[in-house]
Amino acid sequence: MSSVPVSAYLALALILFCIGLYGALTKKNTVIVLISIELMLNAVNINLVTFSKYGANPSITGQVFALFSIAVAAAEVAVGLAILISLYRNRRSVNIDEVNQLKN
Amino acid sequence: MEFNYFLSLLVFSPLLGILLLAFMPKTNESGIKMLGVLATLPSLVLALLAYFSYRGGSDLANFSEKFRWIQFGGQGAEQSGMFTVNYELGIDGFGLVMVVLTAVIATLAAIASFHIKKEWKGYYMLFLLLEIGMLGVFTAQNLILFFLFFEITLIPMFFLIGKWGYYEKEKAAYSFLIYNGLGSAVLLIVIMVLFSRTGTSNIDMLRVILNTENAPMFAPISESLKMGLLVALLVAFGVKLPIFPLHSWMLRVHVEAPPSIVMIHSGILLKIGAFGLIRFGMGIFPEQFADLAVLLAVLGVINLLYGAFLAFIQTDFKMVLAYSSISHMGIVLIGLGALNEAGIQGAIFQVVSHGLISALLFFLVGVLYERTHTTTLANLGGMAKGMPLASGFLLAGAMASLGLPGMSGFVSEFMAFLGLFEEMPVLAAVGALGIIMTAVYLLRAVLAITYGKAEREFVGVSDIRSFEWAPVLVLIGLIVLIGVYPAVLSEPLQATLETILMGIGG
Amino acid sequence: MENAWLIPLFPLVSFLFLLLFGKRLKEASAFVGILATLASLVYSILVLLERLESPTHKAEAVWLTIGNLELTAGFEVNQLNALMLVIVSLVSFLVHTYSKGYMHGDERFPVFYAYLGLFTFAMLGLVISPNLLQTYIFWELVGVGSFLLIGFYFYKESAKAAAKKAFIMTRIGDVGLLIGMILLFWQTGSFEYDEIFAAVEEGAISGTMITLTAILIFIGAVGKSGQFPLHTWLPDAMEGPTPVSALIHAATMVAAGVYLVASLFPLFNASETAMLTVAIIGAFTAIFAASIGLVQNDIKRVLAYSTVSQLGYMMLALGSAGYVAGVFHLMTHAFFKALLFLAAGSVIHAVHTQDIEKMGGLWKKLTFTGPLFLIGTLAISGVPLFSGFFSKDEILIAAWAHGNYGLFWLAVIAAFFTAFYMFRLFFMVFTGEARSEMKNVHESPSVMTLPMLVLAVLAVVAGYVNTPWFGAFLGDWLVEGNEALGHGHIAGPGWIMIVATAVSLLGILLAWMMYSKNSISRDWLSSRAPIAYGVVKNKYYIDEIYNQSVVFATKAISLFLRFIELFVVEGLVKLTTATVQALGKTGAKIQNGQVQTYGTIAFVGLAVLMVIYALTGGYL
Amino acid sequence: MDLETLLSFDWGTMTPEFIILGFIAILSVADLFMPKHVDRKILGWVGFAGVVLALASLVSLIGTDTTSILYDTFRLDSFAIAFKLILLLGAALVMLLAIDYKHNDGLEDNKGEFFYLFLSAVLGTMFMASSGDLITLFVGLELLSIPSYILAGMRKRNMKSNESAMKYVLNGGISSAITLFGMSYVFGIAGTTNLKGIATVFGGLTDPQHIYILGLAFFMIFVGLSFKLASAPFHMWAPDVYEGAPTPVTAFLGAVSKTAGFVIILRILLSIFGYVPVAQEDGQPIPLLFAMQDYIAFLAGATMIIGNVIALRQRNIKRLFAYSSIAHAGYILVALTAMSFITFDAIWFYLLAYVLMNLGAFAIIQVITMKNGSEDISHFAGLYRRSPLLAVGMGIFILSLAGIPGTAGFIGKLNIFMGALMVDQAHYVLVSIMIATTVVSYFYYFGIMTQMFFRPASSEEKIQLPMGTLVVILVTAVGTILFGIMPNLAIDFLHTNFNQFMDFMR
Repeated sequence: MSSVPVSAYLALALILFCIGLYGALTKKNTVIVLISIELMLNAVNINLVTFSKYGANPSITGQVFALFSIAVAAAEVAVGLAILISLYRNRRSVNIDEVNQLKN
Repeated sequence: MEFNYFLSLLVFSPLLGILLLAFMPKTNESGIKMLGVLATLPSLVLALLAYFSYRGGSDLANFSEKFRWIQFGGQGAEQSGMFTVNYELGIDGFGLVMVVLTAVIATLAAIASFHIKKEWKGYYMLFLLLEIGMLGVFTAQNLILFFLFFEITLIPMFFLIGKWGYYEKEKAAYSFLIYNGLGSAVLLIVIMVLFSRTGTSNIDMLRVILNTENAPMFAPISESLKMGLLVALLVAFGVKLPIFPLHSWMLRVHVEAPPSIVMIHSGILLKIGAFGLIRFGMGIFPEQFADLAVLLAVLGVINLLYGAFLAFIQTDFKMVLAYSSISHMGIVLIGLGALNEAGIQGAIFQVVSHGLISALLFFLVGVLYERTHTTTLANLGGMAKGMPLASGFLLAGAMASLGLPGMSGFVSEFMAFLGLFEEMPVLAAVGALGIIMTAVYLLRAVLAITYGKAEREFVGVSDIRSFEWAPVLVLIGLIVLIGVYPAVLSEPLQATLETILMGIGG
Repeated sequence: MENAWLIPLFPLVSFLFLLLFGKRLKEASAFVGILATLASLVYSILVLLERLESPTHKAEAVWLTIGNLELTAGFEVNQLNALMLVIVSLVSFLVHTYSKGYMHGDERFPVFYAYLGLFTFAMLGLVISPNLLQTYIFWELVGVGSFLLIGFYFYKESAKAAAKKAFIMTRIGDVGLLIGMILLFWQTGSFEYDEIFAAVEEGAISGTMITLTAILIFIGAVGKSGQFPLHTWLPDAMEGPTPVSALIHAATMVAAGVYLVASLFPLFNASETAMLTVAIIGAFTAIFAASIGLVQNDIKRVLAYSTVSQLGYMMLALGSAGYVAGVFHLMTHAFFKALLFLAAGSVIHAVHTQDIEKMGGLWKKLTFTGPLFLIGTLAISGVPLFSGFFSKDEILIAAWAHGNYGLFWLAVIAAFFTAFYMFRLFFMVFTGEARSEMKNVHESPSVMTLPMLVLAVLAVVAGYVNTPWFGAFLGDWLVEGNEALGHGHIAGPGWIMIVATAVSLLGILLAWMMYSKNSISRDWLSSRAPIAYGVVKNKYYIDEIYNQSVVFATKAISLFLRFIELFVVEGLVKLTTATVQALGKTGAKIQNGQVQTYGTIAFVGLAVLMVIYALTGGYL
Repeated sequence: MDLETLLSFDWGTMTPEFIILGFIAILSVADLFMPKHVDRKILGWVGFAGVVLALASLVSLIGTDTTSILYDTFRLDSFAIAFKLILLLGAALVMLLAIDYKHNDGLEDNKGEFFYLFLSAVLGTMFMASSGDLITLFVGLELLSIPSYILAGMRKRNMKSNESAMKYVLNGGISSAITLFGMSYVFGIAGTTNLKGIATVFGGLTDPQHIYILGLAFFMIFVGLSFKLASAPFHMWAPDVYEGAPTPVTAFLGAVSKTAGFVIILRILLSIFGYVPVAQEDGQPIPLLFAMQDYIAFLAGATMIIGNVIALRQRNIKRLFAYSSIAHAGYILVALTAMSFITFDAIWFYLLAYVLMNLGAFAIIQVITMKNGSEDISHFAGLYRRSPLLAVGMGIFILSLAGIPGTAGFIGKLNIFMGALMVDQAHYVLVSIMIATTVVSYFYYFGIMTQMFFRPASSEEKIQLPMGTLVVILVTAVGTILFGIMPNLAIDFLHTNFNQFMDFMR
């Protein structure tokens, strides 16, 4: 089990984070954007869990932190979806790039 | 005798007027105007009181007052006496003179404001606020307090110009605001650097600290930094004075603002620049100032000639006067650049004298505009027929302004050049051209208005009347008084002069 | 003599009084002025008499403290001052009287008297000043007085222009004076005449400095005394009422330049160059102005140019170390020129024109003015036994004795010209037939003629106070106790007097032949040398030249500066505001409403920071 | 953990939070069971009472010595109290605004929710202020964010409102992800989430690798949190969200939420990165935070410039204030950059002043926009005619925002300048930028002045104020002037009660 080096986990997390970020910044469909944000948060969780096991000085708090962040992420996405729905009600579209009424 | 709260009373007495005005019905024109003028009187009385008690031998130190105001940085700092900002007022001879000048001109301008046509209530409230600011500037004993009052003059001016001015008033108000905003921004930097590195903002203490070897400071101030600060000061007050090329805002103000406000502006506000340069520039950075002397003198000559030549081709009388202000402020710089007794005293004299003269001239402009509704030279002419008295006074004002002996203008001009000729004769000789040009453009303008064929529609106009007498007579009187008996001005200044020169080591 | 300072105050009082109450007094204000000047006159005479035996009196008080410099003000009564006091107050008094008639009916009558008062005050103040600073102060004040009076008819464009010109031209000179005296101050540490002279004595000042200051001060004198090249204002100044021309532009103010040089004589005398300059300018002006005078047709302008030329004489005298001669001529000239102007005034008063081409044959009509005018003409022409003869003679001798032979001959020719044009004037006005019909020509009232009479008497006798025959009483008195001023009487070869007499008579003769007997046609010369004639007729185009050079240059500079104002000063402001605006615009563009852009920007920001961090290997 | 331990904690320290929590519960239940037709305003007043109560209890807690409970996850130190005061003050004011806020498109039928969502957001800010552990910090942060998202979208049927909520939530998600990612690295190296624990671990940190990573973590956290400050580079959401959100929410975001952002950033930066030793050339290690100064300075400068410059082009008053709030975040970052010994005072005082002037301004904006149904700046035209009180009030707030002396805003800037200039390598450039941009801000601030005072009113009808708003305006106006003229009231209070936040880490 310990054959997998720490760096691998971190690299995975980083990649995941970047994918999420990329998605969040490029995808037109708001749902996908929200999911991409989820990806970013999960990348964080991976980091936390990794560190809590293989960190410089491991401790359980990392996993606690991960739990918290999962919960919070859930709430956040829930709210996001709710807002998306009310938006959808008004403009019959979930494309984020069409949401540009507010600008200079 | 003791003068507790004397200066505070002097500075803030217009506040009473503001409060009373607040409860005045908007429509009661005459009442508002009366009150407006009355509100300026207490400071005038107190100022004169101070002046005469000083001439009567009482010590100006008695006037100073001091309370703990702001303590930055907590008890620790307080115990070490750092970062305390006191509310401290006080005056030296120079300050006293300026305060008297301010009080006088303020009252006269308040009278001149009878010409204002609308919304007297707001006008006079702002006007009085402005007066508080000006009086405070000349009495503040520490930089931060000074800056506070300095800015207080800014806001009322913005409104007074922008609301009661002429056609392009808003533009004028803005350029006033922005230029002076920049100027005071630079000033603020200087003040804050001084304050936060030395730990004090008291002018006298700063003078001591900055000019004694390894005096206790919070953080060191290098020589080069001092020079930088002085240059910054020069810029900051250069905007106010104004020094070429920082002057264009002031032209607009002169043209667009109501004459009564220009009386104040050209009479006192511009002088704050000179006051600051002398008080802080010379006072706090004497050595560096000495290094800049030549630059100042050159700038002065440039101002003098630049203003004079441009005034020569203006088609609007206000513009002529505006440029003439620039030109005359050049003489202040010349005096400062000379950096000797004669020069500095000349500069101070010029500050006062130009204050009076331009106040007079702009009041007359107001009178003229009342009747003719124009200040364009081409449209005017032969006014001496319709209004001989006004024309006479206008001519007198012009004469005073071009430095006719027997009037204040000459004394200051003479001393400034006397000073400069000792230090840099050649430059002074060049500057002397300005004296000729002054005569040229002023006569051109004034004669174009008063002499020549009388325009038909101006023959019937009424001459100086009723309240208009007060400002004219008082100002002419003072101008002549200073011109004939300069001691009234020079005596109070000697003490200040000595301290300044001691700092310079001249 | 201790209260000599009162003398200027009488006119000042009248000035102020008339300013306040003139409107109510109407023409009665004349009496105020006359009384005031009379008081000054009486007092001045007393002072003069007192001065004849007692020494110079000087009193001063601190006027202005500058640190530890102290500038004083006060008064001094030395020979020159005392003499000038009398001359000024006398002429002023006479002119005041004369004006009562001349200005009768003018709506601004009181103002006129007020101005006269102001001027008289300034002039009297000028002549008792003990130091250069005070001199300068009154020097400027007389300028203002003259300015006001020239522009008295303010509604006339010409008067306006003339007034402006007079003020500015003299001011140009004044600046020279100012610079000169300030330089002198820093050399000697004082404005006091005596201290300056003392410093000059012990050679505390370098020679070049003396020359420089002297010449600068002389520039001032040039301006005031209408010497070349600053003379052009004086003829124009004739726009003022004629009594003014008599008082200011003949007798007193224009003589102030001479007075200044005289009272600084020791300074000038210490520098050869300065003296030579003065002499040359003087001589040149004398001949130059005289030549213009030959062809003018305006009665007052002729007199004006003759004034210029006579002042040139005085300068020549001073420049040739002829202190006495200069002052002497100053005095006599004051009398006969004032007389001539007043007489001219009475002529104009009678015929309501100044153009001599339109006059003629007035001798019979103006039975009183005519002879007086003739006396004046004889005096100025230097006909023997008249005052002008003696003083002019002194000058010529001085010039010769000082070795300025060239200048001497110039002066001689100028004398000839003078005689010629003066008599040309006389003949054209008084003899022959009227060249235009003139209604109700009448002799002036006695209030005008009496002052002329007084002056006429003086024009005759004033010369005898200082003659080669009966002793140079004036001269000796003037220089006594001050050898720096030279000798009371300079002995010169006898033939000079003969030459002088000859040329003046010759001039008269020629004038008589051309303008009275008409044995020589008038355009004898002008037809032969039309160009030269045109040049002279147009006053050598000096005014035009000034317009093309100085005035034009000033305008050009101004325009150039305006260009800078608009494009450099304003331009920079506009540039800055524009940049800020542009920044805002671009910034606003990025704000395109796309939420993902915002995220991207944030991420880019983060990335940039991290990249810098990585590149700099960590911590800046 | 068993009951004893649970009871052993000194819950009293959490009283304010409990009060808020309790009121949230009450409101939600009440809102649930209240019949539809009853006006929900009453709930608002209840909520307001709650906030006031919390404030009172907080005040009563002043002076209690530092306590931290729940294993150091929740600490009540002077820092927490000081900033909670500002937060609750702001919350109370916003509450009043919210009560008077009337708007259709969907807000009216769930106004009740508004209040308790709002309170829970406030609760979040309070936890941020006094959390001693990364987890609580994060949870507090989200407890603030999530209700804010909803609040922004409160006007369900208004597209703009939806849009702003959407943008807010997306940017918020990204930002918290970035923050968390950074935190995860911090945890990874520290092995604990407790701030004190982290500090001790980092204190002994030697491995440059770790330090390097912490540097990266620093950037992530800082940029992530700059979302809450609305400072560069995470500022761009602000204008859109501010415009779309209901005005009280905008006020909340602009004032309270921003304050909370600074609170958390101070906590994290100081207690974590303030302890990471960075080796210098001279071998003398300095905290990572100081090593990062130039980066923060860079961001601060960028923020100020962006905010002020883009604001010049705004016609919509709420957008305008969005940009101005960005600029102000930049100013405060300057204080953060300086890290002088008065940084805390500076930030605290500036935030106090900022909350006052900003909320006051928003109160007036709310009145005007509600009256006209549009947010164009031109609706301020002739306000002076229609309601002098509003005009003068707005004038005061604008002057304060522009940093004119005599107002709290000026003293705040003064503090910041001092901090930036007193340190050994003074940040001259940064200060210059700050002052220059301040002058730029005059353009748009005084543009509003021009509208209010110079321009003619479109309609002469008077504006009457609802009670709550009136109170807000009066309180904020008085506060702004009072702390401008007698800042010592605040500063001395700070120093006497909180003693320089000595117990920040203890």
